[in-house]
Amino acid sequence: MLTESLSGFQKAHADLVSLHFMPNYLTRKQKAVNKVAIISGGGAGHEPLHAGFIGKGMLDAACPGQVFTSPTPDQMIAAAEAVHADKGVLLIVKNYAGDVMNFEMAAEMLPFENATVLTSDDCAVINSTFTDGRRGVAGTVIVEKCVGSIAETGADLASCKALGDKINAQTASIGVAFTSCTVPAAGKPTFEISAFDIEMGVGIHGEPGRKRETMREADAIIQEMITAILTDLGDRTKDAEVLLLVNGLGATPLMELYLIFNTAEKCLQEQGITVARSLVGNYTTAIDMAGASITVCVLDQEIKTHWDSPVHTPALRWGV
Amino acid sequence: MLTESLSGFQKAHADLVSLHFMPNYLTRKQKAVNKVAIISGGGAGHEPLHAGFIGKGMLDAACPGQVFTSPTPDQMIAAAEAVHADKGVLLIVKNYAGDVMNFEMAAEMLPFENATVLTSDDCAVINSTFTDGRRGVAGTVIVEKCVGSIAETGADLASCKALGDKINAQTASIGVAFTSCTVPAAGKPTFEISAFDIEMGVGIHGEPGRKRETMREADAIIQEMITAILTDLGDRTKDAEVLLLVNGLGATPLMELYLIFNTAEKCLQEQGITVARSLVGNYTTAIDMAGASITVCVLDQEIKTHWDSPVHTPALRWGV
Amino acid sequence: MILQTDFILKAALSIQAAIITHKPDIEVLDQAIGDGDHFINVLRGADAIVSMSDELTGLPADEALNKIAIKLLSTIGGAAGPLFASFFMGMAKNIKQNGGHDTLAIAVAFAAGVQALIKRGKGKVGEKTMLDVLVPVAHTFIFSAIENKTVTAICTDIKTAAEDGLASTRDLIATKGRAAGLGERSIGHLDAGAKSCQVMIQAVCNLVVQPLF
Amino acid sequence: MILQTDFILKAALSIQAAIITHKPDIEVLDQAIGDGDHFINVLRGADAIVSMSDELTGLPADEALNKIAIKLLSTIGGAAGPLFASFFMGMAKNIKQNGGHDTLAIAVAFAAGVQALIKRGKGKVGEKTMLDVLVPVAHTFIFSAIENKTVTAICTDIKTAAEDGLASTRDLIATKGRAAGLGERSIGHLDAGAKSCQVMIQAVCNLVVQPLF
Ligand SMILES: Nc1ncnc2c1ncn2[C@@H]1O[C@H](COP(=O)(O)OP(=O)(O)O)[C@@H](O)[C@H]1O
Ligand SMILES: Nc1ncnc2c1ncn2[C@@H]1O[C@H](COP(=O)(O)OP(=O)(O)O)[C@@H](O)[C@H]1O
Ligand SMILES: [Mg+2]
Ligand SMILES: [Mg+2]
Ligand SMILES: [Mg+2]
Ligand SMILES: [Mg+2]
Repeated sequence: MLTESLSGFQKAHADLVSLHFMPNYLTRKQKAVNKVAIISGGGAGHEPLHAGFIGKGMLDAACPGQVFTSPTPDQMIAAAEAVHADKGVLLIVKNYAGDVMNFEMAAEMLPFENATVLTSDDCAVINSTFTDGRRGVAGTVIVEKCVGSIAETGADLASCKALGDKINAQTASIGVAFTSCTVPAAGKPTFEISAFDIEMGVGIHGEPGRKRETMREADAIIQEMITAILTDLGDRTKDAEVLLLVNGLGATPLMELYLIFNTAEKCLQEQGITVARSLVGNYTTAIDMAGASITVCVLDQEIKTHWDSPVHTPALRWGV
Repeated sequence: MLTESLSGFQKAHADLVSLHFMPNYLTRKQKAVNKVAIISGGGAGHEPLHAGFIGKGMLDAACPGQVFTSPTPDQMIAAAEAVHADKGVLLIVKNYAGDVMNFEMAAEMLPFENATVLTSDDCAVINSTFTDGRRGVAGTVIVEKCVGSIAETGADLASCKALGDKINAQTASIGVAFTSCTVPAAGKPTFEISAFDIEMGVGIHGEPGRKRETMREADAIIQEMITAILTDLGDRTKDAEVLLLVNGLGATPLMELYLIFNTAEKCLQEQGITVARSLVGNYTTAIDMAGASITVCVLDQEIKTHWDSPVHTPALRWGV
Repeated sequence: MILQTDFILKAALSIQAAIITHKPDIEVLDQAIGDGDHFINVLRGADAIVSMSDELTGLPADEALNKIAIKLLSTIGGAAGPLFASFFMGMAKNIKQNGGHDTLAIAVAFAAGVQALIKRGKGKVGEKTMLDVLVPVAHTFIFSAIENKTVTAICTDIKTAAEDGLASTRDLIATKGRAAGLGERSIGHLDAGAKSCQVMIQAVCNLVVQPLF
Repeated sequence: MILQTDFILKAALSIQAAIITHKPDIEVLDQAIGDGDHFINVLRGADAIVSMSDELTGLPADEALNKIAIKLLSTIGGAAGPLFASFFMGMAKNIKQNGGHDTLAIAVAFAAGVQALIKRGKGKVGEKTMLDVLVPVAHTFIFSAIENKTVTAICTDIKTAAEDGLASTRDLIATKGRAAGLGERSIGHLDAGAKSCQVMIQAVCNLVVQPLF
């Protein structure tokens, strides 16, 4: 099933991407030269993340794993061999034990200069020294877009990594689920949830979040999410301009995402925060989960420039 | 809820669209001049259709109705007044009794030269003189894209209508549902369906289709859908180049849409048909229904030119 | 009996209440062979008329009916909107001509409304739509009025005609409206629009016979 | 007792069968506090080793273990992939040095595998992971071997240690892996990786005591 889905993806975007099997990885159709190669990857089930972001101005390659399962090091190595262009390889990795370990092993084995940006924008789980740290969720799209942009200018590996790390540090996300997702191989929903409950702080693998709550007014839920995000971002948001990303987790109607956007924007405005850039849609999904995540990224001129620059990928395209 | 969702949509795309209330309609931010004004509309619940297609190269205005309910004539009239530019108004209407009657009454009252393209690409329901005819579904997106493109060239009203009618005549779609959609006001699924059944030929309002079937291999289902489409299109598809659109109905993972695309492309190729253009994603949804539709549009040079031309809307963007 | 705006407003309240009472019956039918919005559409219409009360009070009946038509046209949407709006427009036009000063005149105006609705929807009896209720009701209304029956008897006749018309939709194959796509699968279900019309007609008849206010 | 590739292949078959038998137990745990893929990941690994049978037959044990490690690394993915791969690499390296020619040597090689796994995952006992089974099993294996117990007694000790280690995960708060995000909500559930390790260890012990083939 994964194989066929990848084939369909490649065929539908044959002008943009090439697909390689065994090990599985996807690259830009036209190999880029004279730039840091940007590679990401992760379990399947989050589409369009990551393969949907391959193309000019964003990724050079992506490594898809099994559903909800990190890809394996041989995939990253093969992808890096295919796309590296003598300026080093930057790996963008969502912070999950599995992804981190597999990319780490790949990095250890890579015969090229390389660096890693770990994304950890999910503020649902209060950070603590006892854990692996926060999870990487939809904020990863912003990191991939902007790092992809700076790489396109010929920036060196350190600058690419620095921008990625900076964006990750000033980006926070939180998700909420109304239904579970169903891992195809398991065939039954990952968690049970009544129609009257929500899972606040759900992860993009359907991992339970910070708490199970009774369904309330949408506005109250969104306000709670924005509060969590702003608490997390702290002083950075004072009088700030931000990018507001409302991301569908799979089964949420676009109508509802816009409704969430509307309320979230209002909540931010009430705090004196200006939504200067926005993105609404399904960009980091959890198979067929009904729910959404809200991501706020604090902007500065550098991030704005790289967000606005042309991008031409299957799932994100502008300026070209 | 509709109001807030529309506000959120407008705010998220403030660079592209303006929103007007009472009556509700949306227009391009920058009024276009010297072209036929292209207006569409329909019930909410099919997002991004139609408001997501407002912008350069596509629609001038869209009129959103209540969920699954046609908009009302006052909306079309106000929208037409806002966007007409002395070259007439073309209404693109999906063929449903409600939409047809409301747009018809608007057309009767419009003080401008106007014409209507009725889309009726759904081949699930065998056409017969006893019915209102076929329904308009995802093929509408192709009509809106290409008619929007020709209008941008300064073509007159008759030419715009002619292209729309031509595309509609050589486009066929069919949908399949695995779960029902839930109209928010009703709060419960429109139809009951077991996990082992599919609804073949479902409409985008969750109307039952041609038959309820037991779930089979995905490949067999897709083959049946392609056969229905090709039977409907008849001789036109011989050695043809086509646009293949795989459209999600709301809750279908992108992964699955690409899987469907892969199989559908194979089925077409086996019939000597070349997929020269493709589109995969959620473009004409049915709220939160799990399912997908397949649309095949037979291409010629004119349609290809207008499909490829630059478009800049919230939901479809390329070349700009 | 004379048709007066005061009565129209009372009828709107009765209709609104009846629609709410019959929500489960109506909703489930449009879900079964339509798209599930018919109940909400009709209720939105009834609410709109009720909310016009101040604006309509004191107007001649034909003007009130016309204002209602225009309001419904911009409020209901869907198939029901233009159909009901056309009904009230047709009825208003006829009342304006004939005055609506006796039961037969009212019956004829009702029939004129149904005729306008038929014209808008290009429909006919037997297609499993609201026409399967409205057309026999219009006939019965006129026949019973011609026979000079009492208002109570006329209302009884009308209610029976509406119920029979509604029942007739069960075994029909839909050939108009959204259910037409289903072909034979539409058999066995009542039509949602027919049901809402029957409910509304019954409510108005009950009001005539046994005024609540 | 000497570790031979022939035994490794038989163990792989036993593990594969046991994993399938315990599918319901394992799957439900990763669904409860993880993401539901652990069963499928472990089974994919077991299948991969079984399918290497021809390729491995006749190789020295350390080479076989190394090939298995590399295969698992590119087959399993997720957290389990690098962890199990590291285990087999560590074990292979140790066997290469000490030969694996007696029970204590095998126990030490097992411990070396666990050590490599710990290094890769930066984990420790008490974090509600597979380490809560693997570490006590490694200790028990070595202690029982030092005491010169019979193979049967060693296996009994190991199985008990694995069961106790698994049981200990129930009341722990997860601080490593995906379940760490849940904080206190992870209490009350066994860890999926601990469960799959216990199942695999039990299967291998049973094979040693009562060979099926
Ligand atoms: N052409 C028509 N003529 C008469 N009645 C019609 C026609 N088309 C639809 N109807 C009626 O309208 C009802 C559906 O109304 P509604 O659900 O409000 O609109 P929609 O079908 O657009 O969702 C049907 O049950 C049927 O009675
Ligand atoms: N750092 C770690 N050290 C040891 N074991 C770990 C670590 N992280 C995760 N695990 C184990 O891995 C198991 C989950 O594996 P799996 O479901 O295959 O991967 P993923 O968590 O990526 O979905 C957990 O139940 C836990 O036992
Ligand atoms: Mg996983
Ligand atoms: Mg409707
Ligand atoms: Mg309806
Ligand atoms: Mg897991």
